[in-house]
Amino acid sequence: MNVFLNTIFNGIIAGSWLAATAVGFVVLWKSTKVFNFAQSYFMLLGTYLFATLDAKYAWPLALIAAAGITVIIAVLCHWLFMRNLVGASLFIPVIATFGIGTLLEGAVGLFWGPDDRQVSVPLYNIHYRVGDVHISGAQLSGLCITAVWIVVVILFLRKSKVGLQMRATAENHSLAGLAGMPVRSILVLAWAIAGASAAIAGITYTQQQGIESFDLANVGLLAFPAIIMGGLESVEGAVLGGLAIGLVDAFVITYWDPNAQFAAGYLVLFLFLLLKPQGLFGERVYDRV
Amino acid sequence: MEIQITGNTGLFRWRRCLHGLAVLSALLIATTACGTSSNPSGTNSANGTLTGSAYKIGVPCALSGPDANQDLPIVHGMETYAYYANHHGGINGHPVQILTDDSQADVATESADYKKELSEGALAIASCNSSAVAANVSYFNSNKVPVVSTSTVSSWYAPGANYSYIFSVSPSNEELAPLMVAYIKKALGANQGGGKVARLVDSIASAVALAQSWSQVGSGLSFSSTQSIPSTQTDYSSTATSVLGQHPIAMMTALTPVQQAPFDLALQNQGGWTQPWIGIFSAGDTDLKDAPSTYAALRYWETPTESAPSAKALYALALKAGYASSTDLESFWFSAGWVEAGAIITAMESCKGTCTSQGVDTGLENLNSNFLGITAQSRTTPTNHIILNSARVYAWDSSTSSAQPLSNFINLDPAPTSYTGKIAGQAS
Amino acid sequence: MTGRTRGRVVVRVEDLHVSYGGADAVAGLTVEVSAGEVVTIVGINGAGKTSALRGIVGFARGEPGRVTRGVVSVSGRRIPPNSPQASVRAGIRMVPERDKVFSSLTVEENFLASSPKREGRGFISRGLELFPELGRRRRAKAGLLSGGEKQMLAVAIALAADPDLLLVDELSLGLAPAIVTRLMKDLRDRCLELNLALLLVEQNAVAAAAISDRMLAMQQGSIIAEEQLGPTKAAGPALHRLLSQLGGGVQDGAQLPSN
Amino acid sequence: MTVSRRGLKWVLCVLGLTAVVGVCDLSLSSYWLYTVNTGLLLAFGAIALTVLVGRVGLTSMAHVALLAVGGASAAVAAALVSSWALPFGSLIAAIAGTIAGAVAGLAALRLSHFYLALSSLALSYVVLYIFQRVQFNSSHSETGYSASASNIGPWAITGERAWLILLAVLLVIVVVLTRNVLKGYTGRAWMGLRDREIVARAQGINVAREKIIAFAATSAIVSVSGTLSAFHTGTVSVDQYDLSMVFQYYAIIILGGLGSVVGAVVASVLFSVVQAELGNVLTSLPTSMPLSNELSLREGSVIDVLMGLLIVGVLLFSRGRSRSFVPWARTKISVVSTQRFRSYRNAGRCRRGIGST
Repeated sequence: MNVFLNTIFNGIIAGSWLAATAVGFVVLWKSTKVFNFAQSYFMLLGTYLFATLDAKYAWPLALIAAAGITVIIAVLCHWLFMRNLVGASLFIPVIATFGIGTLLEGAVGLFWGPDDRQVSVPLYNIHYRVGDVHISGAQLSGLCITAVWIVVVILFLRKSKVGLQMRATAENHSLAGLAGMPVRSILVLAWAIAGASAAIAGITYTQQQGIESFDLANVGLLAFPAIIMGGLESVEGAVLGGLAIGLVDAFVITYWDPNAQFAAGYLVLFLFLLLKPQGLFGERVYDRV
Repeated sequence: MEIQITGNTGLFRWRRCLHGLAVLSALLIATTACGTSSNPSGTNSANGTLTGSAYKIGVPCALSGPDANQDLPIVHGMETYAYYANHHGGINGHPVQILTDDSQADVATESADYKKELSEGALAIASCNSSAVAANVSYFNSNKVPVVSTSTVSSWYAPGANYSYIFSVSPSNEELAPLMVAYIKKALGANQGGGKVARLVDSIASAVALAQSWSQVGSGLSFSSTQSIPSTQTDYSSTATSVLGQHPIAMMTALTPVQQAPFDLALQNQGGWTQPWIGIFSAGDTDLKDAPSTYAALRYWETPTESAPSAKALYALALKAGYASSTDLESFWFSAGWVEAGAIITAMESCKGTCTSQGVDTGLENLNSNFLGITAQSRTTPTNHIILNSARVYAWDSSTSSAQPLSNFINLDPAPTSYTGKIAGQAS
Repeated sequence: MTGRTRGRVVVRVEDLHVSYGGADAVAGLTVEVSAGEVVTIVGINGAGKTSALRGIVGFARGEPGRVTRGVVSVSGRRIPPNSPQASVRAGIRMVPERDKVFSSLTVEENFLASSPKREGRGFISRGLELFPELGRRRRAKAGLLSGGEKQMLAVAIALAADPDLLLVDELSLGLAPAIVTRLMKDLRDRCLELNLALLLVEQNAVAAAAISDRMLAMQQGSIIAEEQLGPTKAAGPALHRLLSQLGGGVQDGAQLPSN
Repeated sequence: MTVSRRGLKWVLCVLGLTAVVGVCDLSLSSYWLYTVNTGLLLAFGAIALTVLVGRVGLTSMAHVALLAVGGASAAVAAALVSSWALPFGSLIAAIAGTIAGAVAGLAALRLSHFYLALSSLALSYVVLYIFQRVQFNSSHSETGYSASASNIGPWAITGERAWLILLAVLLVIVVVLTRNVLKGYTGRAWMGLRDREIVARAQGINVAREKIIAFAATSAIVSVSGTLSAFHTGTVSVDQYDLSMVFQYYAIIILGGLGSVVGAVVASVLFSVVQAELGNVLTSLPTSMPLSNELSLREGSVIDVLMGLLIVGVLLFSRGRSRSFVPWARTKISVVSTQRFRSYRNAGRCRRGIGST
């Protein structure tokens, strides 16, 4: 087997779910200016929901249902908490997301307990061998699901009128209101997309692990390097950032030290913050002075 | 200006509420000062035959959070033991009572829990966290508290001046390593040619230490570099890739289920694993397929209002745990708890206030006569590989005045043929 | 377009109060604007002109200001306070003072985003025929437009929505005088043509006077004087009277016609 | 003036509490003293964070790393000079913490808000990884390094009572020093930074210098508290340093009131006491109550839930005062930096040196 090629493939797989969660994060950031530290806890929530539903129903059904419930809870968080913090100084909402994250972690721990749950692995018996690269059914399905979701989100933002209004609202809430855009429902929509992305990312990740555990909350923190690398403002950037960090991850694990993967990922983040804070695809500022 | 700055949020805008909080905390202090001890889950001394005062065992382990999947089974084992003992006349008529506290795998919290449980009348402590025990050695010594730990710190076996109150129920790394090496050689059988033995461990300190203490495999074999897998690892395929890339002819792992399952999966995805493979598991580990049912049973039982059927179910489990066979998957992670509980009970019994290692070790011998089936266990991975779980109990041998393994507590020798395929009666 | 009859009162604002948490920025504004009429509010900085316009539209949640009292009714129907969406639905559009376009969107996208439900291309073409020169820049990012073009775009969007009442805040701000007069004239023509009510807020009283039917002087949040501006001849003295009410505070006093 | 009087009142309140608990009331178990001590140890970090976030308007998630640094220096000190372990360890910690803080401060010159938080998070990951590498390749990998020799020359700090007195004294020193600094020029400069960096710059405040000072000082405090708690628990092991500790500190400073030093102290002790007592309350819940079993078992999760609700709740509660887009409403704002909601893009542009409008 060819270690190098396999590592690249593994990196892409890891990158796919990182990208998915990063996309949700960026959409939320752009339209609400909330830097959501709770994103990985939404992943956790979605995954536990999935594990529960997965025991009863077919996994695609469980996936959709789990994502749906996560969306509802994300929207609730917006409705109960974040909505009322709009306009507070920038870091207040961030601290609030700390709170939401802790709340979610606690709630999951309380209702589901600490046991690790086994989830059904899709296409368990299928693996392909493309040249020297091994591809499992789970990886394939994960790749497809995340890819489809990302494409859907991007197309929605690019083509649909609501997506356009979302971008407009992201730039200027007051003007959007004056132009008669449904600003409130747009914010809700942003949270919904964020929640769904988190759930989908978490679930596809878990399906490739075959087991779901509490540490997912920490795992999700790898999305931040991806987001910063992509430049926080650009969905496409988030996707590329996710893939890049996934590759870094895979190579660190294969060739260096599995314990260093977080240190490595965040080292990348740190370098970007210092050298290129606007990231690879940071927003260009269209303003004539 | 400054008034406003300090004045607008939190406590200072809460001056009314603060009084409330103060009252609340005062109330809380009062409640404990009055000595209302927590009503621990899993004490059912409702049995009329039990006279004497309850033997209380403090069990500060992680009941919630990421580490709980390691510690819970120990707690369950202890509680099962208490249940079992209390339904068999207790310890000389004394009911056994387990005081659980959620240490959240945090040393400071667990240290506080020790003190709390002792203030609640605990006679002994069963710990899940070797760092916490290490941090409190002097405290245990000064208070003469017998402490039983699942840790693998070898220096704790031979009762020395420092560790006279600390007893471990699992084998030390140094003793385990040669056994495993011997086991691998045996498993490899004829083809003992040159080659690498892959070595994977959980990134928790004790597992890493375990790996470090593994000596040379010998006879042309050598270890590949140790890979310690953090439980938060995002990508197990890469680990599998790098392991398979080294083309090892055998593998030794000390992983948790959270790491084991995805690793197995990843191995399978990349062509699978057919060579000998030894896995050492912490007490917490269990076959994932069985976990839900077992936990369900225990959960029922933990509810203080215990309904007849669930009690029956648990009694059955307890019996099963008492007479575990070496291929019984559920039994092992009861047994770890049972060993601890048994060790502690007998320790307390022979201690009676002035606890000495001598007393506890004779206690362990009693334990030996009381218990069967505390032994190395095997489980099958999702890819049908036999993983050997290993656990041993040491006892004080007064003749050689040294720590000796209790002979019938070790079983490291299933037939090499059982490395591939399934065990009989093993659902896969 | 719609059956707006010339001279019928379109919007009636009664006793409007706007507050930013402290003292009222607008304390009891009462004004009527009828179809085809152009009314201008002048006043020194911080007099509350902008707040008055924003108050008429209302503030969204999370925005600093609040309408604390008063009623705004469009052709009889009173609209709920503090809900820009409702105001827009009721036919009020506003061109704010700055940040009047979405810089990161193209001209077309600006139109599209601000278009009402079930309206898209038609909206764009309608807007572009109001200011044909925007057509050339339709693919350009709005942030890269000149100040005049931005203003045109904003006005075009507002007009294309065919509102009953159009509020324009500081049309002249930061624009070359030539462009200002031209924009003003265009705006005036469009209003007469579409027969809609126009409420301006201006620093440049002279330029505004050229197109306004009525002019209100605002100070410390309330209207202190009002003048009908007839044909240009009478306009001069009237304007003078009005501005003198405001005291020397208006720099435009210097530019008063000397006749 | 009134503030300082109120502050003194609080200091006395805390002192009185500790005095009562520690000295007079001998009936209290060492468990209680331990709980209070844990709270006091939390207080150091909380003070540092509340000053940094509430007064300087900077953010940090580096507490874990700094505590680890403190722990490491405790281990080193215990190994080298057991007789003077405590002061020596604290000294090393202070120096190391100052350096680390200065580095973080350099990042703060370029970054703000969550960018800053993320950079400090990165710092934490790197430090913890190095720590892990060192420990796991040492002979101490299993139980961590021992830090039991908590000696100050002839005196050995043993027993919770001794610790209580030591911590109370140190804490009062830190509180008084911090309050004086905050009242002095530096404090005003920091608040200037927090409220409007541009203006502060215009007023001739050396922004870079002040930021670095703020980071260095607070980091030093945190590291020293790391040393103290290492000696208090008696061992130093990398797996004790969990990144989620940061959230705990944020919960505390939110409860105490952002920017309020004494509030942080009170909140820390309260936090520790409640956390310790929660178990008993939960286990004594009526079993008829839904979830009572889970509640009584999963104390940690319950604490998380409460912490989360606390953070969000207090923020919403104090929201009325902290809402503002507009400059002239700024004076009303009580919490952290008062950057306008939409003006982030401008801030971003400044940061990127593209030049602001």
